[in-house]
Amino acid sequence: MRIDGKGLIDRRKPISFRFDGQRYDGFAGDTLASALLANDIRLMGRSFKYHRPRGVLTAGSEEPNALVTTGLGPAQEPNVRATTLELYEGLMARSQNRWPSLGFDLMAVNDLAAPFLGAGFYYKTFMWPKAFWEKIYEPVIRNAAGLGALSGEANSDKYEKAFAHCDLLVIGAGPAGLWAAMEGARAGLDVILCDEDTQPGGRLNAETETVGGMAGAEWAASVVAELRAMGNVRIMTRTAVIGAYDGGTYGALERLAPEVAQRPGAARECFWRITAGQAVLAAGAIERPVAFRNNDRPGIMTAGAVRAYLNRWNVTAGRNIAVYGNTDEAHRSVRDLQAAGLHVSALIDARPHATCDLDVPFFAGAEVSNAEGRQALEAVEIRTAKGVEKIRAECLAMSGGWNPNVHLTCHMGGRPVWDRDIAAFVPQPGAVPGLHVAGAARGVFDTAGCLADGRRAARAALEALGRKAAEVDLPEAETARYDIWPVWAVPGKGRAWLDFQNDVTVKDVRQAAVENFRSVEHMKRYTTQGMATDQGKNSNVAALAVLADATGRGIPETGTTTFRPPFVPVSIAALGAGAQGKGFAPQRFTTSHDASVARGAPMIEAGLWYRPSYFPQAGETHWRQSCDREVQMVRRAVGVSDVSTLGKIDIQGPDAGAFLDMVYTGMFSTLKEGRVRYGLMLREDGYVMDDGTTARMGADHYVMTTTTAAAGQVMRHLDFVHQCLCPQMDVRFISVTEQWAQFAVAGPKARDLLTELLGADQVDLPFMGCGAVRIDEIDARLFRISFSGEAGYEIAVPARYGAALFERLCEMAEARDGGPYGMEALNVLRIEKGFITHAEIHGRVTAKDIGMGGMVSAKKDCVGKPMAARPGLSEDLREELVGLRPLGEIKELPAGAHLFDEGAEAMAENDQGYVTSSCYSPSCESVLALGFLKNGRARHGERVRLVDHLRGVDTICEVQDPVQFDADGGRMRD
Amino acid sequence: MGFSGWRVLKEGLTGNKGWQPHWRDATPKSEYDVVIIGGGGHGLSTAYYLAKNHGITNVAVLEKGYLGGGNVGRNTTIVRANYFLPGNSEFYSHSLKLWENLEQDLNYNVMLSQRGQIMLFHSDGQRDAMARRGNAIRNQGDDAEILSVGALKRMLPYLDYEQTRFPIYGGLMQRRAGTARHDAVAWGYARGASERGVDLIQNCEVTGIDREGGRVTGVQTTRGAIRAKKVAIIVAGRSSQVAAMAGMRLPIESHVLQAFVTEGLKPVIDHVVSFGMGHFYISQSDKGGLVFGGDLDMYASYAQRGNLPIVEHVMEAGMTLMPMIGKAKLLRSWGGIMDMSPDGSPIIDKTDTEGLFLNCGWCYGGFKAVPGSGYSTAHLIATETHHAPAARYRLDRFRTGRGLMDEEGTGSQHNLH
Amino acid sequence: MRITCPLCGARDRREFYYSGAAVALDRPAPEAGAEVWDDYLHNRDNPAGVTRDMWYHELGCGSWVVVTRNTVSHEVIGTALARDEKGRGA
Amino acid sequence: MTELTAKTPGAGIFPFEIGGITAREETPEAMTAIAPYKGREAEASAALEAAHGMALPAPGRSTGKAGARALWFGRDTALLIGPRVDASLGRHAALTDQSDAWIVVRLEGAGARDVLARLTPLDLREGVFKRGHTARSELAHMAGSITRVGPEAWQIMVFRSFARTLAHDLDSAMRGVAARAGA
Repeated sequence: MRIDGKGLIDRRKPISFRFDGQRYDGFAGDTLASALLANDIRLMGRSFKYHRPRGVLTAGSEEPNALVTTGLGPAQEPNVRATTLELYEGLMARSQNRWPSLGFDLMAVNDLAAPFLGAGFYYKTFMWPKAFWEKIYEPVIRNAAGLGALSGEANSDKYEKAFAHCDLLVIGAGPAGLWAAMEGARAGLDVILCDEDTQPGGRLNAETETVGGMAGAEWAASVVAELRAMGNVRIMTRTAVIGAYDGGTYGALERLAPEVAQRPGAARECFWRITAGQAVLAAGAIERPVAFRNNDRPGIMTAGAVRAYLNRWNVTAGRNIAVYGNTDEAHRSVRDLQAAGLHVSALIDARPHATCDLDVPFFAGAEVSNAEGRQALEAVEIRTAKGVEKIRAECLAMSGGWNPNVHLTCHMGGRPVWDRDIAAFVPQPGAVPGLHVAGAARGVFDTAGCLADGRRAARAALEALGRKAAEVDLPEAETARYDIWPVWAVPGKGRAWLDFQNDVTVKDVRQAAVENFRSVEHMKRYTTQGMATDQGKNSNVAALAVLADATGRGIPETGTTTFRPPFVPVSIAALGAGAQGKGFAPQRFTTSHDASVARGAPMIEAGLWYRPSYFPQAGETHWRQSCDREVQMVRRAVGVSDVSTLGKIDIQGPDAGAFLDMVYTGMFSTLKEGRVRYGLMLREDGYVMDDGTTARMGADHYVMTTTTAAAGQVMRHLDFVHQCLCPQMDVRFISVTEQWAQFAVAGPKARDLLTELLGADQVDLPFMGCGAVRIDEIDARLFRISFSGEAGYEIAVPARYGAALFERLCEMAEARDGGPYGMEALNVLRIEKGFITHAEIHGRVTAKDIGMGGMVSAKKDCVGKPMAARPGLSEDLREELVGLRPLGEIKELPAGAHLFDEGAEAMAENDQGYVTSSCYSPSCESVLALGFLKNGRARHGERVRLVDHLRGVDTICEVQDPVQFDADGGRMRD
Repeated sequence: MGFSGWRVLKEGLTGNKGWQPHWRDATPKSEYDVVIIGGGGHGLSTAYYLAKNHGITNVAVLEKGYLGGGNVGRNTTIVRANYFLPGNSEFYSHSLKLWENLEQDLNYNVMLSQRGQIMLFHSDGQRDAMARRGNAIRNQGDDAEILSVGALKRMLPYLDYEQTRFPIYGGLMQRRAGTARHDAVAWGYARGASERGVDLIQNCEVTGIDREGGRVTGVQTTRGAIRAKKVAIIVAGRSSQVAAMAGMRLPIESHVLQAFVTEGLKPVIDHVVSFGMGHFYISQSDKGGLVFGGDLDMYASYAQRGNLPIVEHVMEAGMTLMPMIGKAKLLRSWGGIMDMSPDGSPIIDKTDTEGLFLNCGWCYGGFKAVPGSGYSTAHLIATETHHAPAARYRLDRFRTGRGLMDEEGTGSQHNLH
Repeated sequence: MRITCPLCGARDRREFYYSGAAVALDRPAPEAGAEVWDDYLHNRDNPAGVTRDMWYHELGCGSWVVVTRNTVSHEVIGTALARDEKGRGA
Repeated sequence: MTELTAKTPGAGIFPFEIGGITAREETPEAMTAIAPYKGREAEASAALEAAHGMALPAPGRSTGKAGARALWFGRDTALLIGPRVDASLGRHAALTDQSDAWIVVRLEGAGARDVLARLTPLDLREGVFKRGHTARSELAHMAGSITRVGPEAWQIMVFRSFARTLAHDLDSAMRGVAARAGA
């Protein structure tokens, strides 16, 4: 019900919205919860397990009951807290976890079965018959559990991430936070002030206090205006700091205002990574409910929430309101309610010594023992020294005292400490380096105290930063002492709720203790207390108190409460912003990309790069046709292929040769200028890391190539070897992968093509020779190397000419019955020649395994050589690289198939090896494969059984030398 | 006292007054035949199988905190047997078979849910490597099958098959893989061991390991000295510290692995899905939370918490693979301490000290190994001989290079497995 | 987490690649023997406390940095360029 | 026969303007990595001074001015942007042509810093990252170089092949910033 009063809503801006299909009206400044209360809706949700009818309990992000689903299709968002959901025109919200309707939920039968569904019941049953778990029990449980639902459709909203840096981060813009920010700003710091609410002020927006002679909310607004004007303060509202991380890094989730989020290009949410020199935690406190029979009835709220709805939003959950508390807060509630013209039917103060100066039925030393009304509160039963009596109330404002928001101080393993005076946990000092806690978050509950504490914390931060504090006078504010009489659970029959959403009652915690789940961690895990969406904000301390009582221990002896990030739940889309679709990893495009696409080539991922799979020609309907043609083209005429993605590293300096000797198994210091040598690189553990060719361009100048896949790893490795193993070496290297566009020109007509391009004298290179050349005045590099087994060259030009050169090379090749070839053909060509890729050097093979043991120079040390000598790598019979050809009926040798002795059963004990690469070779007119076989080099000519269970292949093949085409390599040397 | 549906019914009708503690809290005796250091999943299952398979019940499990408070209580609950290298294949195969009868064996519902796990691949090369793995699994006698993109689309309609950065080429599925309720595994083994006479001692930290003439004689603890004929170190996450008490320096580096759970949601993900290329894997718990994780934070740590770069990377992987989870909200994150070994595979072995046994190096494969690890470790302790399925988990393999099990092929750098 | 690169200053952890304990700097002689090499490559003190490890400023300046850190609190105590540490015969 | 015409990394991708912020490709005549050999920093710096009128930059700094600038480009390396490097430096430093290896983008306009805050973890605050300061850092998951060249002007570089990704990420960040105008 909406009442008169000057709250923070804008009555000139009515807003219409829908809840469960029904249209309602509210005002700008409302939350969904306040607007629903204004429309006399008290039933807002259902609980997790028993599907109990629930109303709103709180007015903040800790709300356990009033969770709704908004949006439709891709925009559907489950588990949105009605208490923090800003009302906007056209908002459509739906209740959750009920069927068929919120008012009539068939799953509520669970509530009747409660005796059988106590804590941990599922560990004790559903075991028979065995097969029923996946088929029956589990599906039933899964469907009953869960709250809201995802739509199953891909997210269609924009989210973003950003970084921010400041000297001082202030978390929370209540009195303590505002004043900490003021002190920091006046001292000249870069300040970021975050608050999860739509407007700064904290409790001041919910209370009827005055600060500095103004209404609290007005004072807060005036401070904010002053801070904004200073220029060195960034005020981030709607921004919840969700985690404290190492090195002064904090995570924060910003919800953009609905009107902003609706603009084109705008994000709904932004996840901030904030780095702060120092920080002040002024996150306030959360009021705790009291556990008594049926304390979960709609209409029962925390007293602070009742005042917030009353003072900030001018709404109430009923005309008749009972107030139950154990501090002076209860009296404050009565005062506010009466001032608003509402009827307070009783003030129940748990403190026996309490007195009352208000005109209200007053019960000191009393307790609320039960609540009546199922879908909405009708009356409360109170127990006093005189006995039990019933009092009419549509709303109960209850307060068990306040729990400081210690959450962030737990994120680095800090353990809150028990403060007997306020019957609550307070932060462990210094729990997070550079984080100073102030105000209610530290157990300071009056406004004057919070202001002073904000100053203290800010000055501690200033001192840590070595900065001088400015002289600023504290404003006048109310002081109050906090006199609490701890009340956790009211004794009596029936179920009293601790964790509202997960339906964990006092009984459950006591039962857990009986079953020996006496450690608080065991109790939580056994009962699921604290695992609901409020992460135990409303229930941890009370549950701990009940456990302490059940186990005859004091609260501090029983344990403590702790919290893990995030402080409030954060959408995966915000944390993963930018990654949807292609954004997950950057894309790298070669200079010939557009030309390849124009020629119809399907582009496939090669690491971050894209490379052409094949170049289809008219009439070719299957990739194999294109691939076979391209292979034959290279073998018979000439092919062109962009090999720019291979890593290229320019290495210079007097010690360049010695350095290469250290990182390669072979000798490079002796390589002649103008020559290229194949190199094998080992990891220090003796296994092959990568391979490639390295060219000596000059006396102190080499150019190394790496595989596309390992380019980054090799650069890191070279830096390691240089900086960490031999820093004395005078050598410099830098990646030139992107400087040069490089193309392979391979085939019998390659030399002819390049002669036309460069002139005969420039092409006149020996096999494995290299040199600088010029094409139309452009400095280029020519290497006579081959990965195809044909007479081949690779020509490199500055990348700006890459696109044009590729086109020209293709034209020149086409004029010779050749053309471009793609990855598929490239793969066939190298398999025919037994050349390896990372399919073979997969991290578990030695140089010896691939038949290159002889390439490990005996004359020198190199990375990996000592460990390659381990008996397991050098002496034992290992799987060695072999070629394979089919003999049986079936002409397939699928990669991934395993090898066995002919006639042996295809089982693990008999495993002899496996296939790594496979193709159809037009040159050999046969399927060919490469693989590893135990003692394979000694078994050329043998018949082995090949089995692929997964694809139903079982055949016989012949073991061969890996090089199955042009064994003597004559074609390369021509 | 047995657990059953009837029992739950009977207790429910009589006010649930008859339930008893699931295990005894014992006070340490002065001497045991076997002392197990570590009351986590592996320690508790070792104690259980010592009692059940070998009749050795004069056993104490010493836990410095609370039972199951280590990695068994902070993982992503995945159970599978899809390793491909000799040594791992037979071990995890055996462990999965034990899982399949665990509830009946323990009379405790650990909610093993064989919902199937799918490992996606994103290139021809990855398909070939996955086929090699799948065939190795089949050679071992376990189930594996290759799923086409078409089959995947029917099974996992919510993956982004059009726009995702690394296109989905298919998946390798193991139908017998799935999830289990992690805490219940520890509690079930604790109950089973306790019922067979094993002493479970919580809040009892080992501060020293006593040795005489190359033989172990007992341990020093915060609750006094305890003599023992045999001692087993089963403290993944603290292996290096405890082993150091016996003068050992292990091939272990401790790393933090974060895991995540969202708010409860109605059923939407029915399998375990692994996106190796993005270091992302996910399943949905019976309570409705999406349970997922990714790669290590990558720096040595005992803090049991991580930092944002990996958090973000995991969420980014989720968004490119299955953008329908965007509006699910991360509820809680936590970190476990991983014993990272130089080949990514564990160690179950004797040590140079007679009577002292070592079980460590589980990297992040520890949870699914709980039954098999306990079974094989109990066998080793009781018989002094290696149990066949775990016979290759030797400590000296790194020195000799014999029988290394580097499934990732990333080499001896501890954090790359 | 922030790591102070001796050349670039304090940077976010995400710019760095981590490779393990700083014993990596002390590569044994090739003929040092199996035990020594096993120790170098595999065995670790792995302290729960202060340790020295290797970080590569991969998205930054390309320096290998030796970081002195606490593995329990994640406090970074000091950093130095690997080549300087090496120079000191570390 | 196709002419060997040059194509810049950003051709057909840049420039674009969103919300008053512009992203424009710059095409210096040459870019050369200068990596002084062991203990030869002083000689290399002197030679650079003599040939091009600027010293080798200290870490995180740049020397010279628009048109001829030397950026600190990482460990032991400076990048000379603009003039073709004088061969005399080759006596003291490894010289490597990088003219074609990078896309160079000038990001300019009020709010440019907010755009960069969406791409890099660098602290670019007014008082911290001043004009002439430069850094190697992450740019939207890519290894990049960022230099402040004016009050609201920044030069950012990533490897040539990343040009489209850079444009995409800039576009998204620029739209996000523009949409907040006045909010």
